[in-house]
Amino acid sequence: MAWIRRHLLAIVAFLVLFYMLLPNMVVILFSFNKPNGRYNYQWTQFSLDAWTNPCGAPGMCPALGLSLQIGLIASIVATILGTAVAFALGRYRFKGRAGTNLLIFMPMATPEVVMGSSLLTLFIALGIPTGRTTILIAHIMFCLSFVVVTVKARIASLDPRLEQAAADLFANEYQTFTKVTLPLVAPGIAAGALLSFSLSFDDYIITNFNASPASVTFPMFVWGAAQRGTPVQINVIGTVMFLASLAIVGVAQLVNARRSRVKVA
Amino acid sequence: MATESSGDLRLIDITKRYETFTAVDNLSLVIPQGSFFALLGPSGCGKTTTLRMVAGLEQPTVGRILIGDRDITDTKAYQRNVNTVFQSYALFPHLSILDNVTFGLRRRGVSDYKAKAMEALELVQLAHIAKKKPAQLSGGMQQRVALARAIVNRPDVLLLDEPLGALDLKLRRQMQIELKRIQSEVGITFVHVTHDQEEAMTMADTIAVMNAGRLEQVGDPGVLYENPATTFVANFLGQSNLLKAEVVGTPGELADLDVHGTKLRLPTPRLVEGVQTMWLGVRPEKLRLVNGDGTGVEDGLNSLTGTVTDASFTGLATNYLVRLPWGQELAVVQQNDGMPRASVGTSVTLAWAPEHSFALDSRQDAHAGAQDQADDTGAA
Amino acid sequence: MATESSGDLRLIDITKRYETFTAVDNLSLVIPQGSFFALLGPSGCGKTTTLRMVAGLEQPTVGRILIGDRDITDTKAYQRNVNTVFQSYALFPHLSILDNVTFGLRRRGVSDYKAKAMEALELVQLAHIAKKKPAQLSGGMQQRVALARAIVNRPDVLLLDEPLGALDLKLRRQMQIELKRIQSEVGITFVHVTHDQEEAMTMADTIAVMNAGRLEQVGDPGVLYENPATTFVANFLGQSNLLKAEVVGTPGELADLDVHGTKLRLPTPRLVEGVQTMWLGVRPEKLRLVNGDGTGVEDGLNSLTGTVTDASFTGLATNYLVRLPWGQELAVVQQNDGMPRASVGTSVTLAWAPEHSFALDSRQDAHAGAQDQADDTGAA
Amino acid sequence: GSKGRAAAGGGTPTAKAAPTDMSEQDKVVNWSNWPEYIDVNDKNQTHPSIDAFTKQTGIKVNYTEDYNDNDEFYAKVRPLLAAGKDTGRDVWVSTDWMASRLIRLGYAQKLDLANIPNHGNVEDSLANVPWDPGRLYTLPWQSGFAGIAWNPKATGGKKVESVDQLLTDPALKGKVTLLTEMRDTVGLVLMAMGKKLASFTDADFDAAMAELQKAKDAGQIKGFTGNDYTKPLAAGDTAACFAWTGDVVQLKADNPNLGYALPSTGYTLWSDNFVIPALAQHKKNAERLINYYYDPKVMAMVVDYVNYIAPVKGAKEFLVKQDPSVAQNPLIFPSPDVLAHSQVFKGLDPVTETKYNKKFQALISG
Amino acid sequence: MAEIGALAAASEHHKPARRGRWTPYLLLVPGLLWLVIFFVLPTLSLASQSLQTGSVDTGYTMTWNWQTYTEALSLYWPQFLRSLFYAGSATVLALLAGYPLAYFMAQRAGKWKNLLLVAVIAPFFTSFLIRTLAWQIILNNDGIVSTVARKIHFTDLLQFLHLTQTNQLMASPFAVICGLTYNFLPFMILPLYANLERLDARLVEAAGDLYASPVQAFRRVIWPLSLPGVVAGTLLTFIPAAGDYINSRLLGSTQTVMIGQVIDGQFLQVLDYPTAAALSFLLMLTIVVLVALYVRRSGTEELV
Ligand SMILES: Nc1ncnc2c1ncn2[C@@H]1O[C@H](COP(=O)(O)OP(=O)(O)OP(=O)(O)O)[C@@H](O)[C@H]1O
Ligand SMILES: Nc1ncnc2c1ncn2[C@@H]1O[C@H](COP(=O)(O)OP(=O)(O)OP(=O)(O)O)[C@@H](O)[C@H]1O
Ligand SMILES: NCCCCNCCCN
Ligand SMILES: [Mg+2]
Ligand SMILES: [Mg+2]
Repeated sequence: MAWIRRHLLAIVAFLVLFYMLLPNMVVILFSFNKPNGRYNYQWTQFSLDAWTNPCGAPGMCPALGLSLQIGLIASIVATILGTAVAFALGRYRFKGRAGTNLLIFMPMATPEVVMGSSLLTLFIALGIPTGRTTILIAHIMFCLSFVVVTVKARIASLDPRLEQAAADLFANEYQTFTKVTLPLVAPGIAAGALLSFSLSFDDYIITNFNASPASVTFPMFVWGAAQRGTPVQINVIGTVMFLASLAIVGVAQLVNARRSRVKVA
Repeated sequence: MATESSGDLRLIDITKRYETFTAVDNLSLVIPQGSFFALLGPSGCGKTTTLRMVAGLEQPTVGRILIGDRDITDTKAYQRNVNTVFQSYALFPHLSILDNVTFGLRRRGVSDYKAKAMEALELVQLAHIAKKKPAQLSGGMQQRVALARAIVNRPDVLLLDEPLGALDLKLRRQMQIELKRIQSEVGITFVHVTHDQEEAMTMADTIAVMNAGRLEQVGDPGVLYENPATTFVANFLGQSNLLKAEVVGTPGELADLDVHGTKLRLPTPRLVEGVQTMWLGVRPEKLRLVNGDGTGVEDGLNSLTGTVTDASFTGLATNYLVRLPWGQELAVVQQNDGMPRASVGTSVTLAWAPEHSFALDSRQDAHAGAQDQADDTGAA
Repeated sequence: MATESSGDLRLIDITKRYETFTAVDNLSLVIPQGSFFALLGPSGCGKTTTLRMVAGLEQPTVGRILIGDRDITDTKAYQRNVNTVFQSYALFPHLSILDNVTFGLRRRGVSDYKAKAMEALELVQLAHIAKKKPAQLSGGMQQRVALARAIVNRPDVLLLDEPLGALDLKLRRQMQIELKRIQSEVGITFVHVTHDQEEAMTMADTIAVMNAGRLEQVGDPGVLYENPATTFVANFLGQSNLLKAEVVGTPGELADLDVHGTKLRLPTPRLVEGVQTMWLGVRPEKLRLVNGDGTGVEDGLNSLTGTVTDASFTGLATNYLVRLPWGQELAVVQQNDGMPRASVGTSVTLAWAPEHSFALDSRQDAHAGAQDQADDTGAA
Repeated sequence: GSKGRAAAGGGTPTAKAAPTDMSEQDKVVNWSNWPEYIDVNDKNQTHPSIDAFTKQTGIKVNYTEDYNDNDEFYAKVRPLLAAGKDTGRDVWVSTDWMASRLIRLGYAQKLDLANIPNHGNVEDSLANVPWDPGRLYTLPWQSGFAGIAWNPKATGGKKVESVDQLLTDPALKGKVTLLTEMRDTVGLVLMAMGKKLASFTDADFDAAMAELQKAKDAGQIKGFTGNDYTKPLAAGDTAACFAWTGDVVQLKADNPNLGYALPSTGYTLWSDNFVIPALAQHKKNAERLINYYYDPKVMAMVVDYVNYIAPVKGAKEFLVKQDPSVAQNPLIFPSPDVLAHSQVFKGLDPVTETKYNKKFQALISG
Repeated sequence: MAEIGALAAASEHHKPARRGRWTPYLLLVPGLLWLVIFFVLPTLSLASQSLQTGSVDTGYTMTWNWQTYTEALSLYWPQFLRSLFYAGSATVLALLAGYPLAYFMAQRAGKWKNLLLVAVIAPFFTSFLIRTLAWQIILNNDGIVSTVARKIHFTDLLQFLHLTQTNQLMASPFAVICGLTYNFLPFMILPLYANLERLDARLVEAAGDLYASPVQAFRRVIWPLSLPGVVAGTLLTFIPAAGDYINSRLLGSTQTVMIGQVIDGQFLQVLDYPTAAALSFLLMLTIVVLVALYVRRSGTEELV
């Protein structure tokens, strides 16, 4: 009992963590299922079928490809645009700062249905057909704010004296930017890009408003599949994504940890 | 490209105004090539601003800055042959120590940058950690890297803005010796900003004391210490006891002064011209504690009698406070060289040679410079 | 609830082990009620750990802690009548100064907490800024708030962990006086940890010097300084010149020692028992610089002859290095009391009274405690 | 003002054909259909009839089961149709009333009957519908009934055979789903109230809606679904529901305990129809596909699997030959008696349709 | 990815320098233009749409038809309130669950810290739809969870609280809130973590030193200091949760329909654009007002 009281915080923390990871466990488990019929909701039998034939579910791999493609383009564009805005906000004093900040904040304070539907309203009004392009436009739009906030925070934590030191050491404005500022802000930019990718890759609500039947993203495929019976392959993809992100985030953390460990030393 | 021409650093009538505030006020200075120059003054007096103008990180509102005959006032920071060692070191955290040190050389296209950098690192005895990142080093080591990073460029002038401020006492003393050694080895002009008067006095050839954006006094450390020109310098550089004195006559080499009824003397040339009432200044270590009855006082010495109100042992010395009959307390320092100490409450006589005192215009504030630094009633 | 019982603070055979590392090693100490006690030692020697065990923030692995007769070893931090002034101040940034100071009182349900807090703020002369937030204050002011916040609880013991470490020199000296004044006013037991030996010596009634988790010496500042028990204390507390000496005879009150062929003397009781070869120690300020030919040396004094290799003016005093014939350099400090100074290169005689030197076992490392603090070749 | 205007705005209900039909260059046809609406080889999840078509004609069929619900599908393709853009589909399968709307708005292309020689095989009863006289735009794919299905695991072994029971039995509370298909859901309730689907009034409609609202407010109804009712039904998360006949028969293959009932009060009869949308890129291939399925032998193969009613003459004969047991299946071979108890929802003019839709949508999406 | 926490730390420490008069605008233009065209304009378009009358097939005209708003509200206010209630509950639950975990990671985890952080962030990258579908399996009527919940009378408790109407977990308010909590938990944890990591542990010790028991230390020191993280986390959870309909669609019933679902249906099924637009606009307005009030009350304006 005393042991429990002493470790109460750890126990609660691990319960919460369990809660967070439980669905992933289920996804992994059911990627090895051999369902009885078209619905993969009950454990029937162990099988590697889905793993050996991951693209066996018709339409899934193209959807996955489209999502990856959109995620990539959207995060690159959003990162470029957002980083520029973040630099303007973090590095310059200019008229309209407050307005800019508000404009950046608003998309984050707007529910996805509203953003998705309003964009659709615009596209309808302008007679722009929905599809890959409209999805991209939407994704870049909602990723932008997250990039700005992430990069801006990094810029704000940047010691201005480092740039002065560069100037003092004969670096002109351009060299100062490329040799000192950019490398130092890079982790923030990378974080913004990663965040964008995950937001884009995962988005269903906004995408569904602005997609066309010809542009089915992975989440849309999952949604559709959920209506008519999810193929086991979806769990395979879910598992791969989970493991890949574990690896990526893990490596990133390791690098970070090494850096900060050094700092502590 | 910075030119290789060198010479004295000259600030001519420099003023720097920020919106409403004048940080540096009509400052003129000549800093001889190759000298170790210290800039001293209370917080906010404009030391950093002055350095930043020399570095080119700030533009003077008025005035010119020259190195030798070359006017660099309008030259950009990266075009000046001037380098800075920042108080915070400002090492690039993403670059290795070696890359930090080669940074300036590579910007200027020096070809054998690596060899030069290693040489500089050897000078600061850090060649063995060239591959590490700044975060892996201790404060003292980072300090030395910052120094190497600046020195490797052989600038005309090296600016040091409280480079030792963040180090602890012992490390600080050690780095002072190091800095001094390096300066004499490389022969570059050092302009050193510090809060620590002892540091300034032990290291510098010349000290400039600044106050509120203006220059108070410039000169050899000994001269500044023994003969301060203002009450500010007297109080800021070490401690001074200032006694209100009235000139009563100048019979010869020594002038007669009346201090609360006691006759004291001062070499006549030291009197402040055209002023009758003045501050008679004497440093705590110049006062000798003698028996209360004044019997031990040699002829020709000034003396005053009072009561010891505080004695505190600091190891090397003992600090006393002695209250004079009119209530003023004088600070007295006596080296613990084995002479008997006075204890609190006993009556003592303080004696000193007339030539160990100085005079200042009594219209100046007797406390200027004393509170200044300790004044922390405003926000940090 | 903390009880109001009070008394001496006693640490009995305290050991604190972290996994593999022993931070405090079998330490026993008695700190008399109402005393100002200083804990001194190099970085990492276990000072903070000791304090934290007293505060209840850390549990000793072995040993008991008592205040008066009350064993508080197993009492929780918030139940001990002990308060701490942290080096970082650890003021609550979200609370006003007043709320910071009332914090402890309110936790204990004291009813007139506001009046008491204002009283404490007046004690540290900050009553006028009670409504401000910590971030609006300078370092010195924050320091005083931290002090008020602790003192207002009238703890049995007040622990101060380098409370002045972050302040600059002048402010530090001023705060030292303030602290001392407050301690004598409130009469609480102060346990003060510091890196600054001068601070410890001026402030404390008793000093304990720690090294690597163990106690080196405890005693009156003057005794520790004049008669260190180990080379560590000799070097750590101020500076010492240690000369290798051989006892050649103990004719009477004074023993005869041979130091590199020169005969020097030392009061016989000071000899280390049972040891033939020892370190003869003498403090830099005890050495008197006399003419090179030794003519001015009074009878009965020890004397050595050497050459001045360095002289540095610090205002108050001048520090010299004098090289002896066998290559050893002695540090000499001479107060700038107006006596003529020796210049570098001249030959001088150093003289001191035999009773101003001490002896230590020569099997101890002559450099113990000297490098210790300045060593920064490892990462900080 | 918004420019979101239908092509029909101009009043010319003729769907645009693609500028050039890509059928010859591009041997594909893109077909959107409802789930569980085609034959499946359970071993490898392929569609034998489609594979045979490809083998025969060299035309690849991109078969997508993304038609879950008429309204939802319409909402998906409407912006494209309205904007005069290709929908990416060459043919899909819409229920009668939706097919009627598509023709009315000029979103459906006229069939080139020359490409569909099997056109004449359409069942006589379906050859002339009011909204497409002579079947110039559409041809039926399958017909079927909407009735009630249940999973005994979730009902506690209970059968659910009437609409009343479905809407009120406390044992089913919170475990009932109804269809988002207004004509089926409201139709079943209207019939249970004794109304005729060909002649009910607005007041009857409102009464049926009130009935549904009551059940919903009581927490009886878990949800309104398109064709996606099947998974929870099979899983037992849904105890009982309105369902389309063939679906349940297919589900029974995996889960024989599932129950199915055509309520004695009546049930809806409907057809889903091939529609070739405006601007379809492979119209000719689509017509070849339709023609292919109008071969009675092929249709028999499909019907044998999906268990709906074949609209193609002669299919039954083949089926009986192939698999005599299905001849007994009243769902595939509804007896006249079974047919007599089925009803067809009356045609609605656009204004009434909008009015009913709005009320029904408020019910299901609120 | 803990940079999400940057939201909490986005206050500006360094006053930006003033350089180049045109550079900032050049940097801003592309990004802001994007937002103006694809966020502001659509929002205005939405506002305009909400006041038009007509139908998809006949086109719309602007008639300043405010009635759409009153009609939409009178029809759908329950879904509105429900959304706010579910989102609010999920936010509170996420805070209750996320705080201990974030605190543990930030202050107690030691060398496990990074591993835990990875575990928290990784699911974030796994399609949330897939994970939400997994909840269907977990809460499934015959599942272990449901069986246990019935056995320990947890379902009865839920029924008493009106969080389910039957003895099952699925298709209930409970399932929806549980899913919302789950889905937005990382958005709560990361800002909290970022904040708590910077919490000076010495302040907690100081509180203990000043006689605060652990509970008091939490209430008087840790909690107030973590408020910026709490505010950032609750906003990042509440805002998207209020507009979400995935969870209510996949885990709920007709009794749990949220406003996002209504908007989605009105847009994509009913094709009643004015009503849909009016509802969207109302939702946005509600959230902006709530956020503004909340941020003001919690005194962390500098957050945005
Ligand atoms: N950018 C600025 N805008 C307005 N005032 C400024 C600016 N920079 C400096 N100042 C003011 O100029 C004065 C001089 O500042 P400076 O940094 O030169 O002082 P300093 O002598 O270096 O002080 P310290 O010893 O504390 O470093 C200060 O009062 C400061 O507030
Ligand atoms: N939690 C811990 N785990 C392991 N070792 C520790 C821990 N806390 C302290 N130590 C070690 O114990 C030794 C004593 O630490 P302590 O903080 O008491 O030193 P200190 O005398 O206060 O030093 P300083 O003057 O630098 O503050 C150090 O070597 C330190 O590394
Ligand atoms: N699985 C195929 C179901 C087809 C249902 N068609 C809808 C008809 C609506 N009345
Ligand atoms: Mg400065
Ligand atoms: Mg310590």
